[in-house]
Amino acid sequence: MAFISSGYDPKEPMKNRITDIGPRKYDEFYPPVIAKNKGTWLYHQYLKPGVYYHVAESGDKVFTVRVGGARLMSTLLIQEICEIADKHCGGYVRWTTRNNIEFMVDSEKKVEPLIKDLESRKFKGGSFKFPVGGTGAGITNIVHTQGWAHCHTPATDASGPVKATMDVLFEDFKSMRLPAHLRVSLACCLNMCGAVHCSDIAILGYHRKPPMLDHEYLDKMCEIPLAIAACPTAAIKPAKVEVGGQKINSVAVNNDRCMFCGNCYTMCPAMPLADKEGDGIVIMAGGKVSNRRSAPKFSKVVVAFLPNEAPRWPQTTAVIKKMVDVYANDARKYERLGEWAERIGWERFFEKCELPFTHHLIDDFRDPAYYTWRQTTQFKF
Amino acid sequence: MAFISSGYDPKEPMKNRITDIGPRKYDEFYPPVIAKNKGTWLYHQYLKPGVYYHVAESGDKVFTVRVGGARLMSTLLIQEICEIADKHCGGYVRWTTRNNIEFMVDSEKKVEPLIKDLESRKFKGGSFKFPVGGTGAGITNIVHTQGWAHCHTPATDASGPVKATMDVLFEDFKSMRLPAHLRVSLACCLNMCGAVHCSDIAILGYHRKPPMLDHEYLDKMCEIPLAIAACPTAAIKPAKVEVGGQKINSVAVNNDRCMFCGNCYTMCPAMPLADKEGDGIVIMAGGKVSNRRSAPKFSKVVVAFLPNEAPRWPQTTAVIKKMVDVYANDARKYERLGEWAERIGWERFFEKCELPFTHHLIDDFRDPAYYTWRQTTQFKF
Amino acid sequence: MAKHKTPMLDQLESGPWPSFVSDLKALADERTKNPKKLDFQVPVDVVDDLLGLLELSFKDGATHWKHGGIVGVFGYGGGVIGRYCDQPEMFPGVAHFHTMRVNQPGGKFYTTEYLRNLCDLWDLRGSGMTNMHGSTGDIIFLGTRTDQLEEIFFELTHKFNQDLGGSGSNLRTPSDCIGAARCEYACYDTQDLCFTMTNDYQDELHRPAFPYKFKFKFDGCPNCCVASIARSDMSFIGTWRDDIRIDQEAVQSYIGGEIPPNAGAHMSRDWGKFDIQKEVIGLCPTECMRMEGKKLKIDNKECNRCMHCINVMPRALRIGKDRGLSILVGAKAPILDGAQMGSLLVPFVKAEAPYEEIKEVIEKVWDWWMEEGKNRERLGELIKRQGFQKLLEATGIAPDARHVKEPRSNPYIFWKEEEVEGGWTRDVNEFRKHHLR
Amino acid sequence: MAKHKTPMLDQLESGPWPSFVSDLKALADERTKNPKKLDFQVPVDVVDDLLGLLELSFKDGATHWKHGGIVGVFGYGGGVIGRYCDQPEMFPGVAHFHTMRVNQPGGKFYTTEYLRNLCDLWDLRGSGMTNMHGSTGDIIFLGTRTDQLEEIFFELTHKFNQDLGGSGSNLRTPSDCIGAARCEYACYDTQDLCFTMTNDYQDELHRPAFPYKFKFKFDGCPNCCVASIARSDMSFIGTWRDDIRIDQEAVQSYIGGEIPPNAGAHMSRDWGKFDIQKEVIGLCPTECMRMEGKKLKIDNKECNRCMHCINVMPRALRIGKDRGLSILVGAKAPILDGAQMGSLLVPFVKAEAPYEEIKEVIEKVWDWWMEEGKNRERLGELIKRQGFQKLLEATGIAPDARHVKEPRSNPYIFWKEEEVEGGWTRDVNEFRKHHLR
Ligand code: SRM
Ligand code: SRM
Ligand code: SRM
Ligand code: SRM
Ligand code: SF4
Ligand code: SF4
Ligand code: SF4
Ligand code: SF4
Ligand code: SF4
Ligand code: SF4
Ligand code: SF4
Ligand code: SF4
Repeated sequence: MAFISSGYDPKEPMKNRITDIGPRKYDEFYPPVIAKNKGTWLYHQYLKPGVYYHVAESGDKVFTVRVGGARLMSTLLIQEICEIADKHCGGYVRWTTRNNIEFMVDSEKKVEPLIKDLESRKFKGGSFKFPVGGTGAGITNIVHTQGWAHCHTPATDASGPVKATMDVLFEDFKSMRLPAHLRVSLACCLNMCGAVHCSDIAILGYHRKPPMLDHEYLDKMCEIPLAIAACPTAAIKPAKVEVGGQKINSVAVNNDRCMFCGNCYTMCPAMPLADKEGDGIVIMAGGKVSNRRSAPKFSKVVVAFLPNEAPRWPQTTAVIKKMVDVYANDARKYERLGEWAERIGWERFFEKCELPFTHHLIDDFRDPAYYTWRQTTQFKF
Repeated sequence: MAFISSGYDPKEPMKNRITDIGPRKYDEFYPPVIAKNKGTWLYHQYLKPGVYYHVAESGDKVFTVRVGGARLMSTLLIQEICEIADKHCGGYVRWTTRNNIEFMVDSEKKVEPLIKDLESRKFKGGSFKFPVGGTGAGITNIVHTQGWAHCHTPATDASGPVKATMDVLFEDFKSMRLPAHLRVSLACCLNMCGAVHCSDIAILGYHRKPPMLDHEYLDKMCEIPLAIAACPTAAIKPAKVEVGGQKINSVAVNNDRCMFCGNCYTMCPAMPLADKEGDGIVIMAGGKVSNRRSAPKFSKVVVAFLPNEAPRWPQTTAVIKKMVDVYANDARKYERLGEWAERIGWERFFEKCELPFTHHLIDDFRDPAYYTWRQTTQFKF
Repeated sequence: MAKHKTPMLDQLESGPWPSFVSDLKALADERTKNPKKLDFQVPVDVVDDLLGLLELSFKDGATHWKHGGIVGVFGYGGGVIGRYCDQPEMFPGVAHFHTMRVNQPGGKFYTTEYLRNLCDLWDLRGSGMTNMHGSTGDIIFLGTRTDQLEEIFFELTHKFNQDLGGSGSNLRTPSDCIGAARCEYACYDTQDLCFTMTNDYQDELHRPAFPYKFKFKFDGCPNCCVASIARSDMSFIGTWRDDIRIDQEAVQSYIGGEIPPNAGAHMSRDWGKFDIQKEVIGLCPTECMRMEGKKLKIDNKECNRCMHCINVMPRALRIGKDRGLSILVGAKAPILDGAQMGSLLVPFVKAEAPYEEIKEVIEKVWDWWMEEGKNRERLGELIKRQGFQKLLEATGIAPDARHVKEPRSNPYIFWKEEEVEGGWTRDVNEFRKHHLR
Repeated sequence: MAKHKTPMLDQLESGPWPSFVSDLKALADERTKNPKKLDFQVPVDVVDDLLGLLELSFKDGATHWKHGGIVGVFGYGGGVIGRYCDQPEMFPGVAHFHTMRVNQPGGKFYTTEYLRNLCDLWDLRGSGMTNMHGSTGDIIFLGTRTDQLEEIFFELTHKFNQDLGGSGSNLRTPSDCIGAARCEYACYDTQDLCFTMTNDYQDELHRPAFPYKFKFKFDGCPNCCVASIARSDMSFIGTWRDDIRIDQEAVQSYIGGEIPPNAGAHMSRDWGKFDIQKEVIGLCPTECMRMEGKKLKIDNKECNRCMHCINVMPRALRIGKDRGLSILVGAKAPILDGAQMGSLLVPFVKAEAPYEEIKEVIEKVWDWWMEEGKNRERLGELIKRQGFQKLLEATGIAPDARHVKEPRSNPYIFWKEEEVEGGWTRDVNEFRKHHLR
């Protein structure tokens, strides 16, 4: 392997340097039908799950075929996408805000060939490369984060549980039978790099053991005051410890005050939390983002902990599948999962979804916890 | 004036002492129709405002005539009540939980004579002694506290504003035209000795000046650590001050952190807050206690401050009258004031009641404040 | 002639609402005239001076009462509030003006005989002014002097079989709605439970041993006529767990307009013809009602017993028969951290004498609060500080979805070491073998 | 042949959903075969080793990535996340595995030409693995070595006219919904506003000068397809302030069943005949709709623009014509004090280039946050800590009932001295003349 220079000269970093040019301008990439009709769209309609079209004032139509996919994606697959886009879509393609891919064509007759092409492509292992679906009152792609594939703080993997879950929910990706759309999200730690805090169903990686203290290296690897300041519960105090007969500066953690947020580890690599038995998954439900009918809502914790059962997380996917099916059967048309739970009451939600209610689910974090308790005699037996 | 002994011997306090006997037993005081039919009532009905009857399984009926009154009451007036109760009600009478008086009779023909008698009695100054009313979808007596008549911490009077307000609301005491019942309450300081924190309309005395420090006496009159601990915002610190050339122990108050709650004064008489210009009234609205339809609600601050305009508090009564009238015209049947405000949106409440919205009304007290801000794009222009 | 000029107060004599000023003046006159020739044990002009002092407050826009001193009756830690005026020379009649809290009877029913006795006692030994009643529920004797306290107490207990109520860091005087005595909605006997708890806990009521005040209130049903859910550390609110009883004929009478809705509570205005769909079924918060032909059906499993339909049609709908109460805890006024409503602790418990099951909950709550509560910390504040879970642990009550309006939206769960497989003790060097630095 | 055995990962190759494992394996193979004969600038077995490392994580139930070190390109404080593996000897290919964030184009539209260029660059100089896209919106180049960072940046800027996105205490890469480009609900041009703000604030994006990260997201309407309200310090959400446009004929077509409701979004199930009363009018949260004969009427003054009716009948109802956006502030993930949704700061502002009015708000918010915000304090946390009023003062925005869902229920108002008649300085001795001790 020989180093190939781009032209950059490390000795003169400023030479010919181009900075602050921002992204490419959006309209360089618009397909012609979009460029022409932007801002004049009249309405849209679904042809089938994954396929919809928009009609513009000009009479023009754009047909969109949406396909799901793992967002952890190789250049190989991107090149295959390009090949398809060249073949069917005049060389244009887009991604959605939930990591689906949208192929657009400007006439209805181009739709079926496109779909046929997409659905025919499979990975060696047998899975679809480009399953069509994810629209309307169904389940679309799971937005997720890095997990064990790239991040240093996860309490679970991302791509693994997502694949396992989408396999289980695949029928709802391919159909629009639900009362409203249902968004599943995953974040591998509670930094929550995504919107799992307001998803219909959220899969959250969570630690349950306080940080280990790598005393020998702590003062070398970390700024002790920053680590202390990072703790939201003030569980960390400075401490002198003896290592190999020498008194050195380190920290002590009051384990009973620790809520396993990992913020100390973010600031200090000598305080790792990860643990095979301690780490696992929290299931949350009932959040939403849109302002449709009801205001946006946070997701609520409905299962306090499930173990990391790689590679397929069967307990996690079973709980999710159960919730989706109960919701599908019980909710009213247009009702989001959280709206449904609130209407029937959370006590019914747990009963219907056959989930145990444990003390962990009662909020005890700071003053606002009070507002989640039941301050009325209104409840259902 | 000669001391008349009850029989108590201060030298032998324990001699013949009777203690821990509790209150008189309820059933000693039941009118016969109550004693007989307790627990078997079938239903009730109003005859007119202030007058209703209950029917028991036995077929018995009890007719109740409710009258309003100042709860600051002389023995003279209580004796007059006894006289009426003897004349019409077989010597029984009761008070309600909102300081109204209820006269009960066991047959319908006793009702009109009773009412006539009650309504005929007036004070010298011209006001009714026993106005009949206060039931159903109307306005009943104002529950209130001590005010300048007995307490040491009030920021307004109690009996005065109550009289002024009830004069203004008198028609609604005498009628049942409202969408639902409407409870007005008053507390003279934010200790809120009453349920003004969840009343349809609440009148609250509030200070607006930080405590004065009577340094010379502070250490003598108070336990300084208790005074310091009493402050919810940690605005009080210990301090040495010079008085008459001598350094003495006292406290210092960080005025900018003070929210005028008066809790320091409760613990320490050398920290008085009261002030003619600083003190006045906060108007709150939209609270409720019952679990009917919606859960109990706290009242919300709708006017941050009105001055103490003794003796008739005209601005206060005008604001209240306006709210009552707007509510009466705009709300739906069975809708409590707070339910109405929430349905139309608080932005409309302020508009319709012609109340200015000022920065004071935005919550900034601790974490839960956040939950009162608007986390949605849903609002009305 | 009035002792003090009271031009501002005088303006409160006009207007229709009963004037406390007129009442005060009448009593002041009466004491001056003294027709019964009483040998008043407190200054004859006590009411005159109260009027004068109040007038001064109206002028000054401020109170003229000082902090109470510690006064009381022997062996009790409450029941009396000391009060002194800050202008004793101008108003000697009210220089000392303590109040006494007399524990009111259940439902606030009285015989005139009893009331007259109290009046006679109070005319002789106090100002003759009262609050009927205090916000907690007591009969308030307003204004007497220290030397009269024991005398009054002695007469109350010996002559009237009547005790004082609470104040200070005690159990406060419990109070109840009229309930079963006259109300068809009562799900248990509020007066009996209130009376029993008051008597069984006399020691707690009279002798301060708590971190702060503690209040019981007893409401017969979720209408909450004594506002227990808003202002008692422990609220006992009646409810039922079987079906609402329906009289279908009466339903038809409501529909037909023969019986006015809500017992006629809206009669002063024409709201149009009764519409069961709009006024009852459509307003049911759980949407569990419907008409099936001419029959009203309730899906009782889904009903949350909000009382609305029963309130609107009391002759057609009645509370169930399997009755009891819910216990909510922690309600309080805003000082210091903001007001609290009661939070549901016990969804349902039977309320039958001798109420052992209820007392067990009460005592467990107290034990915890007395163990953990800080000085001047109300139960609600302790629950907030330590968390609802701790309360459940302390009372041995199993967590239940009914305890929450909604589950937590933050995942900040404080796991306990024994709940986590393998515990918390780990060897960082072992870890580092698999995860190099 | 695969370099590492991956029995656990292999199980994720089955099932219908696209398998990232299969994709990774294909790329690993491709690199081994290297048909284009590239002189890979990072180890050829980088993807093999990624698979091996991931398999180990699946086995260990823990990550094998270490904290990122400080790596980046000259003059920028963001755009690159350092990453090292904690088992570099077992997996040398991923010993260094930094990511680069490439600022995605508006609406995430691409030409294949552009994408192919990126792929070529990344095959040569990186792992060939990407995230399409990162949660903030960037194109994520996943895994390269330090010596390649400047090279990649040079090629991006010189060849592709393409800059990096944000990371660190910067403005983060702004992102938008597809909006006007293809959506009839768009109330403003999200792509143009997003692009303009990204470019106007390049300095803030590349050079950390903030207390912490700061995110912009642009949603064309209250449906919030880029979830701005939940995850951006400043969300720009389209709205309108005139009337919803109604096509009464189309309303009839919906009622008649000629057009499927919600554009057919529920087509996989038989929900019965469309019922405008039940599905639209009855679900309108403000109850501001009604049928007058055959005409649908909207009391637009009472509409809160929730989008429901428009979503259900897009061919009959259209957003108003007087359009603009609402600005909400402070949304963030739960660390540290719990998650926040955006809180409404500007109810309505026009969104027309050059967007001066909007920039004024942005800059005032930044000035305040940079002045008052602590290290690692998000805007939302600062607002919580100092109060919403302070934000209003800092931005010069008048308090409005629209700022709150409800007014405060505690009366703890922090009055300012200048608001109180007579000020705060008082003479206690003067007071004591009227109020003796
Ligand atoms: C393509 C995309 C925008 C983009 O810039 O990429 C998009 C496109 C549309 N959205 Fe969306 N939404 C997109 C993400 C979202 C999100 C964001 C998210 O999920 O992270 C939301 C908020 C989700 C939430 O509330 O939790 C979102 C909430 C909506 C809603 C509100 C639905 C509701 O019941 O609350 C509508 C209205 C509707 O569905 O009728 C809507 C409607 C639409 C319409 C019908 C708009 C139009 O006329 O074109 C588009 C087709 C919808 C579909 O998927 O069937 N879009 N939409 C995004 C597709 C994501 C995907 O791949 O599945
Ligand atoms: C007499 C009294 C109980 C007592 O022990 O003294 C009482 C008596 C009745 N209440 Fe009450 N309530 C009494 C205080 C209350 C309170 C407490 C308060 O206001 O401080 C409340 C809670 C108020 C709140 O929610 O803010 C209260 C909320 C209700 C409700 C719920 C109404 C609602 O719309 O929310 C009902 C049901 C109804 O009105 O149909 C009710 C119903 C009733 C009924 C109809 C019950 C019955 O069948 O006898 C009684 C006649 C009501 C009337 O006043 O027209 N009662 N009622 C109290 C009279 C106070 C007064 O002098 O005006
Ligand atoms: C007399 C009475 C007001 C009245 O006009 O009726 C009263 C009067 C006082 N209350 Fe109260 N409270 C009275 C019922 C209440 C209630 C209502 C209730 O019990 O239902 C409350 C609200 C409910 C609650 O307990 O939260 C109440 C909440 C307070 C508070 C705030 C406590 C808190 O935790 O938020 C204080 C402040 C304190 O304890 O230092 C307080 C303190 C006081 C003090 C002792 C003043 C003080 O700071 O030391 C007052 C003595 C005044 C006096 O001269 O008698 N009072 N107080 C009420 C008792 C009469 C009775 O026994 O029937
Ligand atoms: C790459 C990405 C996840 C992904 O898989 O897509 C990501 C990855 C990281 N995020 Fe994030 N965040 C990413 C989008 C988000 C989002 C979503 C968004 O921007 O819409 C959020 C939630 C919204 C928000 O900002 O509140 C998010 C909230 C956080 C937080 C919590 C911040 C907070 O104030 O609550 C942290 C912790 C921190 O800053 O120390 C964090 C920290 C991190 C760090 C830097 C880990 C750390 O502790 O230092 C991660 C680096 C991982 C890596 O190896 O690249 N990340 N992070 C996303 C950025 C890609 C992109 O540029 O497109
Ligand atoms: S959620 Fe946590 S573990 Fe996952 S990518 Fe974000 S910071 Fe990393
Ligand atoms: S994990 Fe969180 S709570 Fe625990 S010590 Fe670290 S920073 Fe504190
Ligand atoms: S509200 Fe305040 S001023 Fe009024 S009686 Fe209670 S403690 Fe005294
Ligand atoms: S009035 Fe309240 S906030 Fe002000 S100093 Fe006293 S205790 Fe503190
Ligand atoms: S609370 Fe219920 S039982 Fe008690 S009086 Fe009120 S309506 Fe009757
Ligand atoms: S009590 Fe309330 S919830 Fe139950 S049926 Fe009647 S209205 Fe509905
Ligand atoms: S947010 Fe509104 S404008 Fe943007 S894509 Fe979604 S529906 Fe269309
Ligand atoms: S946008 Fe929402 S609030 Fe407005 S009319 Fe339509 S459904 Fe009603």
